[in-house]
Amino acid sequence: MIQPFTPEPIRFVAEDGTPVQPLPARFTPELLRELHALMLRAREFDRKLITLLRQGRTTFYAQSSGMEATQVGLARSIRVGHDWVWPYYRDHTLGLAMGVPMAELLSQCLGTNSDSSRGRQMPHHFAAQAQNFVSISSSIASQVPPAAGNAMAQKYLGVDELTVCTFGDGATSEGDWHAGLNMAGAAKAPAMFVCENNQWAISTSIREQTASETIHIKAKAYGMPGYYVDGNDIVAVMEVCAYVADQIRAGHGPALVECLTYRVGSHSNADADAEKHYRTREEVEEWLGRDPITRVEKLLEHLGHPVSAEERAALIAQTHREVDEQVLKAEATGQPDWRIMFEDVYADLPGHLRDQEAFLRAEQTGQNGQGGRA
Amino acid sequence: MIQPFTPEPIRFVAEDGTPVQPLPARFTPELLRELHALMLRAREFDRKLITLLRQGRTTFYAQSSGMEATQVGLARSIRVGHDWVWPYYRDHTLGLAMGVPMAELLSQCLGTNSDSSRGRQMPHHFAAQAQNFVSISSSIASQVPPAAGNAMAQKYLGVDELTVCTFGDGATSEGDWHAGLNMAGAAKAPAMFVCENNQWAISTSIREQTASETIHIKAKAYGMPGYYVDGNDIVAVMEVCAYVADQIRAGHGPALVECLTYRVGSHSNADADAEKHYRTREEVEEWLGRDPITRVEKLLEHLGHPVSAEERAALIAQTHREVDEQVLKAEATGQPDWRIMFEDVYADLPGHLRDQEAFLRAEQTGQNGQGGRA
Amino acid sequence: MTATQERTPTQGTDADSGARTINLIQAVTETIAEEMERDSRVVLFGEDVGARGGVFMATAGLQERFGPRRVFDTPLSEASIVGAAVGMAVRGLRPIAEIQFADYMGPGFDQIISQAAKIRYRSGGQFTAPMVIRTPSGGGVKGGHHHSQSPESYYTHTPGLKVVMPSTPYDAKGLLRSAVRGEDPVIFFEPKRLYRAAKGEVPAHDYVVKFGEAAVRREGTDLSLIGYGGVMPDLERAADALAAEGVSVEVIDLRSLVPWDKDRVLSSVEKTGRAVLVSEAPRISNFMGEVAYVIQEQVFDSLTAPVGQVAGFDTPYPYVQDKVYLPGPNRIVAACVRALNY
Amino acid sequence: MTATQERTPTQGTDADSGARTINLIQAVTETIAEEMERDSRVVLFGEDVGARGGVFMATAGLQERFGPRRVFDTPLSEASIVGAAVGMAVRGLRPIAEIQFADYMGPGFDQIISQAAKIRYRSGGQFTAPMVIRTPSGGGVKGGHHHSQSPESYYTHTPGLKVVMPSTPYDAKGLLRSAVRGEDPVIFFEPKRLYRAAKGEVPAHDYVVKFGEAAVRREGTDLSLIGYGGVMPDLERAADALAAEGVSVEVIDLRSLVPWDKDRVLSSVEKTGRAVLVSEAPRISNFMGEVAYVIQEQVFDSLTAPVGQVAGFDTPYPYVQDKVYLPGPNRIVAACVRALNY
Ligand SMILES: Cc1ncc(C[n+]2csc(CCOP(=O)(O)OP(=O)(O)O)c2C)c(N)n1
Ligand SMILES: Cc1ncc(C[n+]2csc(CCOP(=O)(O)OP(=O)(O)O)c2C)c(N)n1
Ligand SMILES: [Mg+2]
Ligand SMILES: [Mg+2]
Repeated sequence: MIQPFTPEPIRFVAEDGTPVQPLPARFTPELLRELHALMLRAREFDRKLITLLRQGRTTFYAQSSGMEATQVGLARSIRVGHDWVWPYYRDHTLGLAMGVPMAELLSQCLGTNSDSSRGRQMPHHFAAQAQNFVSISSSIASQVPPAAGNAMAQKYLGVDELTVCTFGDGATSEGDWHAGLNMAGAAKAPAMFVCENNQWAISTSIREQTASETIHIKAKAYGMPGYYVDGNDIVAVMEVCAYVADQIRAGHGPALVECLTYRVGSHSNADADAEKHYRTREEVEEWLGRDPITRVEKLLEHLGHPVSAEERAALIAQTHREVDEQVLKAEATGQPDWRIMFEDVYADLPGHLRDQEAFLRAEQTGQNGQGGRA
Repeated sequence: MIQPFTPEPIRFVAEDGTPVQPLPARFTPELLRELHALMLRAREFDRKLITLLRQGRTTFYAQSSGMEATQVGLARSIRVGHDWVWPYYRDHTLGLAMGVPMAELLSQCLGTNSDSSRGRQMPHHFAAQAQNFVSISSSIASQVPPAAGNAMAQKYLGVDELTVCTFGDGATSEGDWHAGLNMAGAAKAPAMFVCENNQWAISTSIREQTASETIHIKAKAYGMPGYYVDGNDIVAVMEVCAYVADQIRAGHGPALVECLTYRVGSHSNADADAEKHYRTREEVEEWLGRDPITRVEKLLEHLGHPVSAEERAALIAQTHREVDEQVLKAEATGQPDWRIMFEDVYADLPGHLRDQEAFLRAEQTGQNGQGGRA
Repeated sequence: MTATQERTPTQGTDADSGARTINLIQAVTETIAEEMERDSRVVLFGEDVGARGGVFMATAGLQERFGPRRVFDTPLSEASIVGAAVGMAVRGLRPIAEIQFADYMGPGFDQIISQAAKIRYRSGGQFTAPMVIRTPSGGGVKGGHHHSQSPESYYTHTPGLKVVMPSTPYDAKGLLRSAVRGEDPVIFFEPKRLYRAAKGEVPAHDYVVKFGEAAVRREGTDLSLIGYGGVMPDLERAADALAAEGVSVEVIDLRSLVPWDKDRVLSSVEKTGRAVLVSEAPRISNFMGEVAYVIQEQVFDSLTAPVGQVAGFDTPYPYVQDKVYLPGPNRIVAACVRALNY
Repeated sequence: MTATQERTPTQGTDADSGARTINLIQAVTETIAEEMERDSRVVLFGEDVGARGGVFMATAGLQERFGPRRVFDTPLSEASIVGAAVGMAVRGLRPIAEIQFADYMGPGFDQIISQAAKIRYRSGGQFTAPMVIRTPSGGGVKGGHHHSQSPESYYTHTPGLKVVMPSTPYDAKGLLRSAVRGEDPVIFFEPKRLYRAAKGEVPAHDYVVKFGEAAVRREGTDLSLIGYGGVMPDLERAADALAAEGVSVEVIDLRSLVPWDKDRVLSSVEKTGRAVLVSEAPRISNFMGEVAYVIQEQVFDSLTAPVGQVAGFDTPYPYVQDKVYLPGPNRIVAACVRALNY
């Protein structure tokens, strides 16, 4: 039985890959291999993006390496395209595992014409209508009150959906985070709030972030259950999230799930050199030793269905190929031009924007005597 | 021993005036009579202000009738003029009990020249430098982060002070409330957060406000102790607040105290007729039956030191006289004129305000050919 | 309904069988009710809008009529209110959210500027937030700074938001209908001192006032007097006073700030050669700065005097001097006289 | 130090023995250090300003130097940061609070406008909030809308706040000193794209740049080109281009927005007869609207052309079109040419 407010994170598989409680039947070797492939694909996507950054083909990236069990586990616990997701900027693994096409993610990162967000957001802030994966805002925790509203709408409409809202540990300090959880609680809305507690907010440790012992305990403030999960154990993440999703669908109101994990990479490319100032290499190494992908591999080994070195290499190669192909395809669509600045500000184009568009058209096409880019 | 997170509010004196646990020695009949007088004085102040409202001599008032034990108890648990207070708009009883001169409060309510806030704030938003009673802002919960900062400064300065911050139950839903408590918790700042839970925020009941079982439980989210007190029992309020203040001074960090009480009057004069729409007369009657002043009177009776009808009448008459006198005195100072608009915007008077002041001077003194008030 | 009728309802002489005279707050209440009747996606919420009917009674009776599922009180958090509206709108509802006073939009500010205003743009139109934030604003009620401010300029400076402010019951109905039926987030400011003071006829039939169309309240040839919201009755009073002196003032009510009716304003100023802009928000970086800028930029040669402004002072809104802070007819007349004598 | 030296440091020829050439971010870092050295009431905090030294390294080394009591990381909450600064200031400290990007002031907005801006006024001066909020702002770094916006107009529209934005190391030092030593809440915007790009001499001695004094970057007779912050190098480039065509442009850097140097601006425009105002914030209700308004109101008869503006477009700040959104030298030249040919 899954219980809220446990003193220790709920865990099914130990770091050495052995189950610490009976493995639920659905975790067949086939499923575990599928999950493993999703995690590995996301990990390699991370790596490839770093390369694209180095090549100057994109300008920003926030790795989720080390957090794959949390994001893939969550993705596989909801009904994609039916449930709604208000994610945050470190969720590309969640997006990929939910089936957002890699082309979509890459197009957004590259800001090409194939980007459904039209090159308007900084890289890694994608959206995917087909998956009900709502456009990411940089403003930390600003997705939380809207997620509460989304869930309230679902309840109002009487539909059998739920709303997932993800965020980091740092996000829990924002007023909007509180506002959103309290609103969802009071409205008994079908929302699942998932904290991807990677223990750092850029250089601020969870200890400096809050005096609260844990994140999940904060659920008490909103009259909702708080679950504490080993976020590097994909079995635990899926068991808890699936259970919580069921509870929410059964009308028991919102819940908070804390997935304890770790960001093994840098906060973002902008942070790469700064890390040494705020955390020790030992700490990173310790968590590298708790790698969620390795854990599934060990579990599969333990179950007698190891992933062979060749299989692994093939998966990696496939992802690399996929990224390379999609990057070329995306880049071939070119970059959106100045016109995209005026579209989608409103549903219509009010007079002042018509004027400004005309001004810019003249400038960009050299009709105002100046021409060229400013 | 005072404990945090009790399932029931901490209580020393039952509604019928009999102690439910041994009365601490300091609660001599003398002290209890003094407290009784402070409570009664505040209650009558409330009554008189309603009269002033009816007479059109002031425009806004928020009664604290029914909440006197909480506010007087708190006032008597801190070191006035040494500790700092960031209050909210329903705290005139707190102010009075802290020794803010009634003249000050009345001047502010009337917006006269004797108002140290210079007639700039709506009535009942006073400030008192001598008591470190910081100017009240209408914006709900906006005092909470500054209170955290005030306490952080005290810690930084190494002074033996603490910061008290008060607010209603409704205020706990605001993002700023969360921001302030979390900051204070993380900084281990000497702050005492006191919720005057009167169970309504205008017409919104505590049940609609939050799904949290209680307010004090929210302290868990900030790693601080949360105390649950019968806010209509002045002995309990003083015992808990004094204990908590000691703990904070001893360096144990901030705490949250929830005083469970009730607003027996209307939210404000603007709300007087609307009450019937949102709460039942029975509920109000029930709480009128739990009156905190009556409870002290019954306790004094129980202790063999009853307050006689004459004494009571004399106290009331004295307050009425005091209010009447101070109102006349305040009104005699006149109303601040247009000049106060430009002072205290900044420490200096920048050019644009010098221009605007000159413009208004000309207008108000008829020098621009138009004259008179617009 | 012709454009003229739409723009000058108070002058209309055509008989509308069902026309009634109501005040501005009634216009708000009944329009919400009509829109809720028309469209089950419309929901209404905010602090104390339910049983209490709002602190100004703008939503009185609506919870009784539509039930607590569609009309409900929220926790005391403007970020929750605005944010919930965004999420509901994204999921297909048409939320009308009340912020109890415009002065209390502050805690919801980031939700307004980061979520409501940008979600359509940042997602390439994949997700949108058609929603209305209604809120009483402006001074004159002796409420001190937190019940008197006019923060509309903040929101007009935020691309992605539409911002309107009626000064008549007719416009309140017409603009609110446009707001609820539109596809964009709208900040709908209600000038609180006109809630009961502004009375006027409203037709029985369904009509809208389109955003971006100003109303010419009276035609004139000597000066264009332009305002919006709570100051409008003072513009009329000033125009009356000047008419008594033989000055013909054209009075324009912008009604809609983003977008605003540049064409009508410019053609008026081209005709009169003089413009005085009136608002009660602090002067620096206020919305009228933009109107003044565009006027002098576009019809510079028609101007016979600099564009004038009467605005709030650059001080917090005071309590005792409530009335002095506000532009009143005298101050407006003085500004007009300065322009006329230039 | 004479007023001229203070105003035109880059042109100064007087030998300051200890003068050094540094960039804008160095100016910020060392001034904070100097002020902390000078006054133990000065504390520095914000997100990641401690061990990390800030995401732009503006506070690098300061925690090491002054210890975690005086330089510390806060929880991720701008309301906490601003609010804590208010409370500290009230209790006697001189807080310098960093908001990581100006785009993230939103969650702290109510603390800024309701507490910092009003506490002196509402308390009759009994309680005051002398504090500095430092924050990087402006575009040009391909950061999309949440790392590129220029929200200064919101704060200039908020009485009670002082608002400044340097564009040179000299001004960064001088203005930051004034800010820390002043008695009012100051929003100190740092144009992030100039952090390393803007290099210049700073004297070794202690000096301040007073608020409300603009700097004439170059004198000219044909047109007054007025800006502040990140656009200043583009103004200089535009002036160079025009100089090559024989046009004499006077370039003014406002430096301080509230208060702003009306006298210097007006006397310049009286001389040149033409003004072009440049900023990168969206146009509607931006701060330059006030400057334009005052110019045309006060020196109308000196104007030989309408006041011109180059500003940001009224759209959210885009990512791919980052550079096109911003006013650049070409767009500025075009606006000047329009004014010159009027
Ligand atoms: C409102 C706001 N303030 C500050 C930032 C700058 N910022 C970007 S990421 C980040 C840390 C977030 O930490 P956390 O929530 O734990 O997520 P993680 O990056 O660790 O996944 C900060 C402070 C922001 N994006 N939004
Ligand atoms: C930010 C903000 N939002 C809304 C209001 C309007 N308002 C004034 S009092 C009040 C209810 C406050 O309830 P509570 O905090 O429980 O205090 P009480 O009045 O019950 O003592 C509201 C919503 C406000 N003053 N500030
Ligand atoms: Mg984190
Ligand atoms: Mg209450």
